[in-house]
Amino acid sequence: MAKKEYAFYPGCSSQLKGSASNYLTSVNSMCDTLDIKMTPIPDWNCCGASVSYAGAGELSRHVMNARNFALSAEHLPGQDVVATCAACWLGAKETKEKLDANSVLMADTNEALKEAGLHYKGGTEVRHMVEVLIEDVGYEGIAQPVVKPLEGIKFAGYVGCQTNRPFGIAGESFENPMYLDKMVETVGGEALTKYEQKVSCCGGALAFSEPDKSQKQIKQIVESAYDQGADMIVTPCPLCQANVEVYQSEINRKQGTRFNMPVAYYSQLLAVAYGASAKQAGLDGHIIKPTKLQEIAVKVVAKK
Amino acid sequence: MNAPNELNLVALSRYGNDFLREVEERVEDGEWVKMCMQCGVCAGSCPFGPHWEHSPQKIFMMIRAGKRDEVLKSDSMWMCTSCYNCVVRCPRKLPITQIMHGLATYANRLGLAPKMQPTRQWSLLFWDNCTKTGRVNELKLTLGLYFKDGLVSGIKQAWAMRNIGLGLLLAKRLNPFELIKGHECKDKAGIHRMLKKAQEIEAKRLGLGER
Amino acid sequence: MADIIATGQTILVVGGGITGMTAALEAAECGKQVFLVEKSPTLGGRTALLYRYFPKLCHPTCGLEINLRRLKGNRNVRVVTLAEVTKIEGKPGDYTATIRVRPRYVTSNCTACGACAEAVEATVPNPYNYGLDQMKAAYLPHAMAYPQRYVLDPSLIGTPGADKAKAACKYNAIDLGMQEETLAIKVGAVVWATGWKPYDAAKIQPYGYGRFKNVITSVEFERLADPHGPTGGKIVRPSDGKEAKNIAFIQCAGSRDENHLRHCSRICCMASLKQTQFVREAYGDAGQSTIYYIDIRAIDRFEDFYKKVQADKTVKFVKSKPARIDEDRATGNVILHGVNTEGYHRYAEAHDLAVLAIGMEPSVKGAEVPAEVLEDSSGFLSLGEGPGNAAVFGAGCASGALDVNRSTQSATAAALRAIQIVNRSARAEG
Amino acid sequence: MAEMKTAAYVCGGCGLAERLNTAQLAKIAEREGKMNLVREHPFLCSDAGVATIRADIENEGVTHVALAACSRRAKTEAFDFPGVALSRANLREGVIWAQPATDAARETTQEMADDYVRMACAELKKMKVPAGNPQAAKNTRLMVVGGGVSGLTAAREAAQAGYEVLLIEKRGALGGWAAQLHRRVPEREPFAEPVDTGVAALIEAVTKDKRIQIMLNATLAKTSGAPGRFSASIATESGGTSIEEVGAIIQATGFTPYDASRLTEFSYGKSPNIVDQAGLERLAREAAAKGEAIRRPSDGAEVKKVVFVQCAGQRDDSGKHLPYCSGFCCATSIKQAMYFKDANHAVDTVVIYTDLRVPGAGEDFYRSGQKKGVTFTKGRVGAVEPNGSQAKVRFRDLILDEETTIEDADLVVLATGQVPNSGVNIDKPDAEDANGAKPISILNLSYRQGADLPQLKQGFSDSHFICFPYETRRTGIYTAGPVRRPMDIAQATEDATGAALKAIQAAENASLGRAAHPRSGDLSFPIVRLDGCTQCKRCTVECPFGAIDEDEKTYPQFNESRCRRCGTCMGACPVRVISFENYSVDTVGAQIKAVEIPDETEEKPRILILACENDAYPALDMAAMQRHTYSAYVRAIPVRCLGSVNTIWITDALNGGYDGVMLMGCKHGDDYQCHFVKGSELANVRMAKIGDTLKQLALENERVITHEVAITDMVRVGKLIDDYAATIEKIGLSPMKGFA
Repeated sequence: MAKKEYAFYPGCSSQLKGSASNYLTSVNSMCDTLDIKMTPIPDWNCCGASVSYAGAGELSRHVMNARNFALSAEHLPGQDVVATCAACWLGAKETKEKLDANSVLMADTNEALKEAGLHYKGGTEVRHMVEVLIEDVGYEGIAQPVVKPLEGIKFAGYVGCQTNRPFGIAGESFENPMYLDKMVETVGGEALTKYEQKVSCCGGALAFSEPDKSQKQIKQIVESAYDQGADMIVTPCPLCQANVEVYQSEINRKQGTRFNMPVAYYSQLLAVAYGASAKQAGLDGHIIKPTKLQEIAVKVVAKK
Repeated sequence: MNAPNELNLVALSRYGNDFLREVEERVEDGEWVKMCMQCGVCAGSCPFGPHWEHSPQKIFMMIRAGKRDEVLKSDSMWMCTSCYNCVVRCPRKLPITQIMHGLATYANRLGLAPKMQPTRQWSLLFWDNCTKTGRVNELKLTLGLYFKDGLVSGIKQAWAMRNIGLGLLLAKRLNPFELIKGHECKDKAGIHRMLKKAQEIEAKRLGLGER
Repeated sequence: MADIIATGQTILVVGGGITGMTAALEAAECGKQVFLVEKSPTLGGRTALLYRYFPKLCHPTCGLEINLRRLKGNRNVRVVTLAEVTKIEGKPGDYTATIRVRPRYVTSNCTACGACAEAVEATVPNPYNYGLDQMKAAYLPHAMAYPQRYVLDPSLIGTPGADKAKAACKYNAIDLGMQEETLAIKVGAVVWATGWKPYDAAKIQPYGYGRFKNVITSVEFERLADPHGPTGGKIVRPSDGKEAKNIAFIQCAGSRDENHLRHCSRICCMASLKQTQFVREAYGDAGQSTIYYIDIRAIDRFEDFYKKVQADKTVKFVKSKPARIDEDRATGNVILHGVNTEGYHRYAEAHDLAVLAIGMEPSVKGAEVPAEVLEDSSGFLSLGEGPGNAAVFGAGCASGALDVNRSTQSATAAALRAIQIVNRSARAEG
Repeated sequence: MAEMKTAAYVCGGCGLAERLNTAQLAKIAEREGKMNLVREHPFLCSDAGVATIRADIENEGVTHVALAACSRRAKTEAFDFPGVALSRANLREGVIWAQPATDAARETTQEMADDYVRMACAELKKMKVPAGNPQAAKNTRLMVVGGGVSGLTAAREAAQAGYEVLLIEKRGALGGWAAQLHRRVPEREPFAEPVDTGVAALIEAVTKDKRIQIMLNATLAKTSGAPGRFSASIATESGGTSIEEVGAIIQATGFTPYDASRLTEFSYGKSPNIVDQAGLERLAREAAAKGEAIRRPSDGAEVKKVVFVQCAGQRDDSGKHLPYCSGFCCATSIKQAMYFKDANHAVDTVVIYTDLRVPGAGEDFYRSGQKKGVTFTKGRVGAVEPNGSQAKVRFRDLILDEETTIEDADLVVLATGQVPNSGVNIDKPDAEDANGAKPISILNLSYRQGADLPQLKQGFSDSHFICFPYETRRTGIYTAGPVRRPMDIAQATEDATGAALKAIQAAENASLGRAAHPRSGDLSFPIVRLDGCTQCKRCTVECPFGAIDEDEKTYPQFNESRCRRCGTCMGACPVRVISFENYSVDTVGAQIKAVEIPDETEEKPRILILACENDAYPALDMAAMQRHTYSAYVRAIPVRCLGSVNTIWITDALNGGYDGVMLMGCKHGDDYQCHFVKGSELANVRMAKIGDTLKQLALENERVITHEVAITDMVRVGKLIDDYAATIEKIGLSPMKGFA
């Protein structure tokens, strides 16, 4: 099939050596197999994330995102901007919708962009990698290259907030989105569809400023995964991944729990299923090792 | 800027006790506040709900009732985790998340936001950090957060989190060299000019410039 | 009820619920010829599926009995069931309506003896209990069904069951070869009374209808309380048949909500107030009803009933639109999460059963209807006259969210509007 | 009419032939029932079966037909023989479906069937085919009382249908309250802006319509007669009266706003800046006329803040004010707030409400008000006090949960309610209305039972308010608009249009001598043998519909077209001189006597059931359809209404050796479910007195029992029967057996 090309917006955490660098690694491996070409937007900048508002105000946030749009339109004309980070996607998409709807805001934005020698005409499509997989590749396309079905692994699909609300994935429900479960099943894993904390909030950016409150959330998210008999949690969001994985030791320390629940990215599942090595799938990037994935990753089978 | 500042006095003299109009004109998506019908779905949907002093719908009512100080000095809207539960459930389609952010931003601009509110500090820190180079410097950001309340508590926090730090380090997800030179955009200067301009335009639009 | 020759002076009434029946009867009792067309196999519509009416707590079937008697005694009305109007052409006083009649597979020979139902094993979900139970594929819709004649479900045709049914009928009333037919009739005016349907509760995601067994709709609850219903009138939980004594009633389920229905469905507040009294009737002081509401719209004289229910110690009112419903896996209880906005009190309340006071969606919405039937943005026919100067008059819940009382008023008014047209054409024809 | 020829037809279908000895039934019809002609048929409702009957009617001159088949509620279309008297023995629902199909039960089941055949034959012989009301009068002109939106609409809509209308209005101008409005709430999409009231156009249309005669400054001095022949003497301003003949009447006399000065806590009258909604409309009209914004009444200053107080003197528990909600006021306040917002967005408008009641598309209007910046506060107003040239509004904010005050309202608008102009309360003629006024009669009916329509509690004119909203207790007189229920213009318009149809219908039916709802089409009517009458007045007092007047010698004077054919008069009459041609003391009495009473040695009790034909009898049918069985000792007779039950039936039954009598009627009281409103209640009162009769006969009280049975009671009704059968067994068989 024809190569699919996108303007890649990795975002700060998923860039090389970022806190989600292993996400990037797995995405690259996954895209190779699926014959998807991801070209990073040259000199892309931070989206401002969801927590920068106090300093940023409204316009500056839009300007930051518009700069990325302008750059992508200039260097990668006609390509959709694809983000792997939920916050980047949300921030960018919000800007896109606001600018498309509000000519005054658009004018102000361009007035500011001029200072950086840029102009944004509008109309850039902003999408999440998950949308690319579901809408452009399709579940059949996702299944096609599988060489190592993830048999015997039970996944709690933790969708979280920002790939799900307010925009969400087309055709999915806010309260009970199924796409992550479908992906898991597509690559041969067992999806724990009754996982209650599927769309709960992990505290997001407030994990840093309100650790105790956030860790309450995280505790429920992990506990419920254990209740369901999960081997690991899978998520599409780097912040969710970090929060839910990283703070387990904290929670254990403070509350005497014995959490040790791996948290993987959907892209890692696909990569491993497609025959990638543990390293290629970024499995070495975890504090809590996703051993069951690793076991499959080391299995040797003929690649399709 | 966390004592009531001149902007605040100007706002007061301009809007008197018509706080609703002030919010409508100066707060992001503030014109939506009047559309609330007090059903309470937002209040019940918020993951940090239990930690709010005033729930969103109550804040909207307080705005209509002209409780300016209580609202702007409140810690509540800083509790928003941007989970957007309230937004997708609101039967009147209010962009509640944005309004909460907007109120927080405005309170901060007027110097009314509680000084020690951790999310306020975190938010400012984040913005400074990511705009300095155009990209987030995660290590400086994290350390910055720990040391926000001074050296001693900083060391304490950093020590408390050392395992995590170490873990991330081993997982190659924390880059020590970021302390010296981290990620950055080539066109830093352009970004700074661009943002300066954006702040000016917004200040003008919101009449925050006037003295 | 002899056959009638339809002319420009005939009035076509579409929909055989209480609105359509009322419009047809009021016109007929003024001496007018009426053609009454009903989509389902029986007249009676949704009110026939209600246990009691507010505010008198009397029984809808009682009024239905009177209307059926009026109908049986009136030779001016011709009833056609299993029929839908697909086209209306012409001008006021001179319309031609095209009517598609689906086969019933049972002729007027049927004596309603029930032998066919006994012979047939196959079952289908019972729409007259909102699918809460199954019924035989050869069935009499309900005890008040009119015409009092059995029906074969289309799924039965071509199966051995169909032949069993035919064999069991001593009166040669079963005609398996019956085909769909199309009638074209001349009429002078049309009363469009196709009523409403409950909003699809599954779309109200936070409440988990379809995900949690013990979340049901108000129309389903009505069937639970009805002696003719699937539980013989016992108020029990779908999940485990346990007595449902502690019940949450959630108002504005789909209504007053821009994610669902913009309008207020009017009847739901009163319906829930009424249903709390079903709980009291069943469990006395051991029952507990909680109404979660935004505004209690017990309008005009209904305030009385609201006061009566407020005085009932077993009924609690919480000013809150619940944010979401969880299920307690161990007990099957539903847990409502939300905030009482009167003073900001957070709650996580467990109930045996949650009843969604489901919104009212006009039936025409999404249905194939003639162009003459113009809807507003909510799918309701604008009150009173039809689009332009067409003599197609909306009535009852097809024209707005109305209760029974207002529906029959609107039906009576629509009947007069239709009579005005046919009288005019009568005068014209001299 | 040709002399009576009777025929009985025994059906063998639906298992009757299998479960019963139909030959024996035929023999009974012939030998005991004395039917001139008896036939058996395997499938009576088939075309062939019906054809046989029609043939006999045509060729054999059969005038009276007894069908021994299914319930009278089944196959009514098939068994439709115009001009022929018809009685039905309910052998299917009444016998074989209600009895177990066991050999043990065969005998008692057959006995049941035998009796029902005897009863059907006995009834048939007492029946006549009603000829229709001899007093039928043909006047189809309508009179509309009241010239507001409701009255104007009723008049216009009736005229549009081709009917003559007389419209009388007590004031000097048409339009009523609606004409006092600046704008009205929209009734069509988009439900967003106040719109023109349309009253001027309506008045013009009515004035231009040649079919409509208008009398202003006119009131009703006297109304007499009946549907089709009402006579109204109308007093005009000039002092003259004119007599007008009409066929039916629509009372659209509207409402009076609740007197806000009764709301002392809101200081109405203490400051011109505190007004009611009507007052605000006045201000709006004056301002509009001057082409300027509404100004502060006290000093003409600019209005900066307006507060709307909802439910002012409404939904009141204290008993001082209106207990009900008037329904229109929430939308009206939103509309009035828009008057200000549309003129100047800076004006602060606050609506203080407890429940905002804007059903249906009203929600869009509410939303539109919010978009325009109207502030809605859920709160309860405690007090309004003048505050210099402004006003203080003290209220509890229910959301913020605090007592608070608005100090600087330039205008306060009190949303007061509607008090119906329903005339005199005929049950309490001296009672004041909610405004403390002593009502004067509107219709001045020359009826035995009072000058105006009966009122429901809260003073609204009579109307059955669920299934049949227009049915009043005065045939041919219909109410429309706020006089019968609080309502807004949109609903009043619908209401009036419907009322116009009902009036037309009443006049048309009267002219054909037919009954009105609920026995619409019934041609029978009460016939009284005056020579036997003792002038006891029970019939004139008890008729729920005021159909019977009294002449100067206090003999009852029946007005057939006012009559609803319920038979309450027949039930009331101690000397049994009132009857209908097809439903009489005899038709039922004969059935009671026809039942064969086994002597005590057989130990087979007999229980008579008299069941309301609309609820209890269908409940029995449906019980049988569900195959709920009950005692085989009962014999059920449907009655038009329990009110028509004459105590003679009961004494006859007891004297005749019945062991018990069950009366099954509808719920009575406030939430009555009786289709004749008072029938079941009256029956209950009468039965309370039956004790004396029982004492005279030295019988136990249990011998007669009354139950409220609803149409849904198909499970309960069987149980009631079996419990009663058990009771009878306990107290033993009647000692009266064998004396009859």
